[in-house]
Amino acid sequence: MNMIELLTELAVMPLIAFTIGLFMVLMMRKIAAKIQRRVGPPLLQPLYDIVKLYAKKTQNSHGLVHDIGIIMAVGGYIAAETMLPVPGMNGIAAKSGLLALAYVIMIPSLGLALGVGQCANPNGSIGIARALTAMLAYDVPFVIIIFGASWFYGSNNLIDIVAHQQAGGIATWGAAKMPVLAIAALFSMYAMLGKQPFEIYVAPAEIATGPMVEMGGKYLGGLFVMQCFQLFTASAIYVTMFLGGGENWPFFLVKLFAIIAIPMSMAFVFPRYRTEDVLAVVWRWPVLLGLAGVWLVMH
Amino acid sequence: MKLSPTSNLSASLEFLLQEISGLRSQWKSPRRLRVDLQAETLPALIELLKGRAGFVHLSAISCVDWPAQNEFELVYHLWSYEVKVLVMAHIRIPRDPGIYLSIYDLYRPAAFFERDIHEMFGLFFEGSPDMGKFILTEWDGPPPMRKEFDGEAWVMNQFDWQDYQPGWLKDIEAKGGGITTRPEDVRRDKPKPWDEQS
Amino acid sequence: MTSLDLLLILSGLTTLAGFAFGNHRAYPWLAGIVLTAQIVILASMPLPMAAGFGFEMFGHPVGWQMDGFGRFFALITLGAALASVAYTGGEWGERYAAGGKNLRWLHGALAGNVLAMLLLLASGDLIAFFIGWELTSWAGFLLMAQGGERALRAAMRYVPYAMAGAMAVLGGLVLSLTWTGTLDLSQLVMLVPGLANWKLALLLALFGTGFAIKMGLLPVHLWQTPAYAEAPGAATAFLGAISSRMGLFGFGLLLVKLITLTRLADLSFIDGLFSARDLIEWVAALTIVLPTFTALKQNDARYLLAWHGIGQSGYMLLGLVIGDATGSAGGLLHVFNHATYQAALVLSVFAVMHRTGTADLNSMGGLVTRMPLTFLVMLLGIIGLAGLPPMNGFVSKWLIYRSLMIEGRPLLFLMTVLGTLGTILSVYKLIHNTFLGQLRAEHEQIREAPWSMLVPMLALVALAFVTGVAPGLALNYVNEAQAALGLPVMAHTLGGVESPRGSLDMLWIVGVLFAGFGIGALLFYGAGGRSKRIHQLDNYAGGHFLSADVRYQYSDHFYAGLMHRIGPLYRGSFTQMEAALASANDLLASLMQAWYRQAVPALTLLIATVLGLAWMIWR
Amino acid sequence: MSTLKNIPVVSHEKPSGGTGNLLANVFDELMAFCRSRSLFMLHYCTGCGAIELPPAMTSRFDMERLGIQPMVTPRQADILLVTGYVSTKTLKRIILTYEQMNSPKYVIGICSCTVNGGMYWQSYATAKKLNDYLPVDMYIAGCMPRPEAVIHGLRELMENIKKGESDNWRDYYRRYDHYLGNQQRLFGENWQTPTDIIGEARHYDLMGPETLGPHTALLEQHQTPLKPFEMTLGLADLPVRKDEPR
Repeated sequence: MNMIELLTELAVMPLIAFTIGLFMVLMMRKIAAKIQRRVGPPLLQPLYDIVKLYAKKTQNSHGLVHDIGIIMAVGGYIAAETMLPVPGMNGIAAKSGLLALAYVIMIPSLGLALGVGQCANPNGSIGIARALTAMLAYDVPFVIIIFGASWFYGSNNLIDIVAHQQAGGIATWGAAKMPVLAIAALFSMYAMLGKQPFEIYVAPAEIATGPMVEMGGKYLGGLFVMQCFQLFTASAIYVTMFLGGGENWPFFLVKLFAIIAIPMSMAFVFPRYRTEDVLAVVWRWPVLLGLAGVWLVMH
Repeated sequence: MKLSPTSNLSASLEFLLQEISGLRSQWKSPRRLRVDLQAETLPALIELLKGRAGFVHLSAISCVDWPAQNEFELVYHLWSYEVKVLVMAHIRIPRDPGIYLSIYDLYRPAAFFERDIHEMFGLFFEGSPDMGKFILTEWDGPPPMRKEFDGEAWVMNQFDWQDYQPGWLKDIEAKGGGITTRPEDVRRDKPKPWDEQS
Repeated sequence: MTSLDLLLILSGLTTLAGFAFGNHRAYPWLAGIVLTAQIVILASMPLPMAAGFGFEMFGHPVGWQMDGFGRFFALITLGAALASVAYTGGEWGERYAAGGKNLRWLHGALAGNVLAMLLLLASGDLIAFFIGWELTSWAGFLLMAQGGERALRAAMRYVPYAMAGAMAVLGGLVLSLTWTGTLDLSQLVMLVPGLANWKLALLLALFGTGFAIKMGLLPVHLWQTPAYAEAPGAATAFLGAISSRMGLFGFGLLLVKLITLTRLADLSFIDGLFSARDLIEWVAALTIVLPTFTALKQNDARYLLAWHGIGQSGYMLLGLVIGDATGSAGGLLHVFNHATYQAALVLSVFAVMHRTGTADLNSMGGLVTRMPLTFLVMLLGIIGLAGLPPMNGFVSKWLIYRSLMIEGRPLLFLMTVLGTLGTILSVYKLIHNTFLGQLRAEHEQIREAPWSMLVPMLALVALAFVTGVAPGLALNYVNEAQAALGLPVMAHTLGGVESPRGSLDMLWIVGVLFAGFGIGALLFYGAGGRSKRIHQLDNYAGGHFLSADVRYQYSDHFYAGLMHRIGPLYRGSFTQMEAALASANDLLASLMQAWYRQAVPALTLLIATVLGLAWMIWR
Repeated sequence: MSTLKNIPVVSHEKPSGGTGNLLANVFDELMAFCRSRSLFMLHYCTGCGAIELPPAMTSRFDMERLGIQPMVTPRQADILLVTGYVSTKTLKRIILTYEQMNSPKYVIGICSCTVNGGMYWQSYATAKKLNDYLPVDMYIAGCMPRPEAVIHGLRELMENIKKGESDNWRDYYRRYDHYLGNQQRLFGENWQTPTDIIGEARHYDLMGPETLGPHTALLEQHQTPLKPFEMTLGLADLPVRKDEPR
């Protein structure tokens, strides 16, 4: 793994993540349309949206921290992508384990929180307060699952985890070995995506899309790019931990899209939980399942 | 033809109304009674109806502008859940001082009705909690619902109009579409309907 | 005259100089130079270094000796003192003196604290340790009491705690003397583990209470928040950074060196199910979570940070007590990391107070355009406090998480992560209501904090960032401390930990992070068009025309949703417990007083005769 | 009274031929294509015509297949649909919302009331010609046009955008004085929105000959200035002079 090869990987992995993320956003909007008996957007619609937003001629900024917030939102995920092993490319997964990845994923949302803070818009501040409460909610089960997984695989290194799972085909998959943890992980990943039932911080009718209230043009474009990365990262982590990671690209892609399709197909039929109910639901079922899974794994 | 009241409750209402002097009542339908009285005796009537006949619901106060007789006509719509009769009390106020007393102490909602009438007709109600601007916050012209205010003339000098390009109209008409009366004929210098009457 | 003597003499001289001419303009430069000299001496001192002087007490030699563990703490103390002196010496000190307060006492107390702590950290035997312990308590009291009327009340509340702690330590000292016959630490290390279980439990209870009070562990933590928050400016930074870590130094000595973790695990209450070690671990874990979520509700920036100081000490004790290489390294490294960003955060809050005159989060907002450097300091400080890359707080917390994972302690792991998430929520509220959001009309003209305050803050935060990117620098000293304590030493590289089961290389992580930010900036400034700065009133408010007199930035009930769920849990049970304790003392005292004052002489005579008769019959 | 067609629209985007510009040309074509294919419609019901928009968005007519999504705040939106009668109170909010939108932005006047007053032409409380106060790109007449008409209008607008003809938003900057004059005529002299249009015109060099005029001068007098807070390092310079105000 000489330096040039590593540098190319660091450049290519975010690009791949972005394109997969684009098609995931497309799939999400198509599923939503099909559920509502609509035709749904054309194939390249997410790309058109992002290009149009970046092609805006006038944009409003509330200050330097507002700009840095968007830069951190996009840059944080670009860094997180390089830590996620994909078939053929491991990036710097060896140097940072599952736990560090969980923390690097928090940086984009905190960068965004700072950026929205400076917009001096009450909708934004309320949205951020709710988003951080939701993060507090879904990170507790997520961390329990990380504990269970790294205890079961005996290592925090994602490459080892993938190798461990691919040793014996589907039988040694994380989901096969730790079914309870896999379900809890699915639940907490669902909450992490911030889609319908857990969408209190982007409540369009209530607080005018919360944090995104003052984001226009390239600011909103940056958040659309971040959404693509977020979808890819959430499903890639789940696949790496429980579905045996990526042996080869087609198989990996099928798993990625299958996992992300589950929450999406359930999302658009739900109304929206209040903030304290998000805490109640996510701290009850996924945490109990997670602790039960961890107990099973450890004994 | 005097429509006779059906239930004995309405009969007792009839007896009750005799206490107010100079009051003419007329049944418009079994449950709708029109009452015409002097402006000074209106509070007494309301107290009477509210106290003795359960008229607890003031549904609206409406105002009619009679420029010819130089008077405002105020109509108080009162409703009783026991007697199940709607009383419409009509009084006449002279236009020029345009002042009458408020019945806010009897019915809380009257504040809004009076404020609305003040804004639209310029009729001032003494004792009403707030006679400020109500709906027309952007309007500082004369009270717009008075008959002598010519809305159309004001519109004519305040706004200007989109001129229709005959070009695109021609090809629509060529395809058989288009409008029957031309917009110019509808608008300018046409006699107002209410002028002929008085 | 060994270098340890030189160290102690120098700090003694600075204390005298502080009391003598602390308000002179040259004093801060002098004190700064001396402190830097002390740091250099200490860093270059070959260990273990015995002090030249010593004396005899009741036939036991009392001497001072600096080892790796003491040096680690001493370096942090000197560093925190240097930052505090530099901060107090500048424009802040001038306004403090102009406000009628005594600057000489402040500088003297600060230097006195350093002297007391050095004596404590270099103690060779239990008597020296007790002398150092008492001096530190009293110097701490002196520093806390100078902040004005509320500070004095908080300091007076600290006195009974401190005295109770001192008596407990003295009791422990006497017991260990009677049981082992010696007070010298090197011999105690051999003899104490051999004692019986109940003796060890009693020693643990006595010493443990004293150290817990100083460190602010859960049941006895109530005194620390008002005392540390109300202290004047840089004194709070010094206290918050290092003063309560002396309790951890004591715990390190007691738990790891004297009683040793294995014997600690044998002291079990419920026959092997719940040992003393589990108890300490759970007290530490609760100390992480409960103060952090109390900090979440605070509306004064100083109190919020003081509560976080208590919360973070839970991490250190938990790391220490887990005892494996990564855990103890994480705990000890967290002492250093916390000192750097806590001091920086407190100094930035006082810089904001210097300009706006208030620390109340409800009456501030939008100061980022007026005090950008102070914002940068607070931003990096809260990233460190929350334990996120690229700051050093992340490395030490990662080590603690990693050790909890290896040791297989899911519930403790859950508590630590809950603490981190709570910290993220409360620090965002801090920076949002101070620097972001709506700028008030009266704050539109204020200026950035003066350089004399900015330089120490930026230096602290730069240190935190550098040790975050290259934790190896700080881990060398941590390894020294581990070796001195007899704990397994953790192998580390410059970037972090290298191990097959999960390694951390901060150089790469931070490098990739900043590369990502670079690409994000490129995408943002390159691909996007030009953007224009707009006024804060040019904002979307549902078609409403905003005006400057409308205030919509408040810190009360900032996390309304969260508080709906966990609000009822805030019952103030510890305050009630403290009040109950206090009233029990009052009752006892009044009874004693009545008996002593012979309020009812006949009654005492009667009781005496009855007892005498009973004794006669019984015998 | 200017007709729609003869408003002098000076557009920069049509440079003459040549290889260097070929690439620029292709780039602009791509931008125009993406702009036409992805329109964010502002979820702001100004009048009665807005009831026709939900059916146009939901399963029967589904605007999303044209790439049109409803967005909640003006910052995120491209099209402002002014539906139904425009009362003077609502017109203030419409102008505020229009100025808060990021350009290139488009205004579609749905219902006849925005064209020439519609059935409220006599009313003292409604603005008659939306075009006086905002540059309007497309009118969809009808006293509430059916969803098919709305979608037809939107398709028409998408075609114009693709061809690059829909640049009326520049007109608001170029002839701001004309629009401000009409607004002041209706709302009085001290009418002011928090958005600094003249500052924006200078910043994005969209100034035209008629941007400044008598009305903008009137605005300068009555305006309470809203200068954005620049991040200042107002540091006390070293060493601190005694006479400096603390």
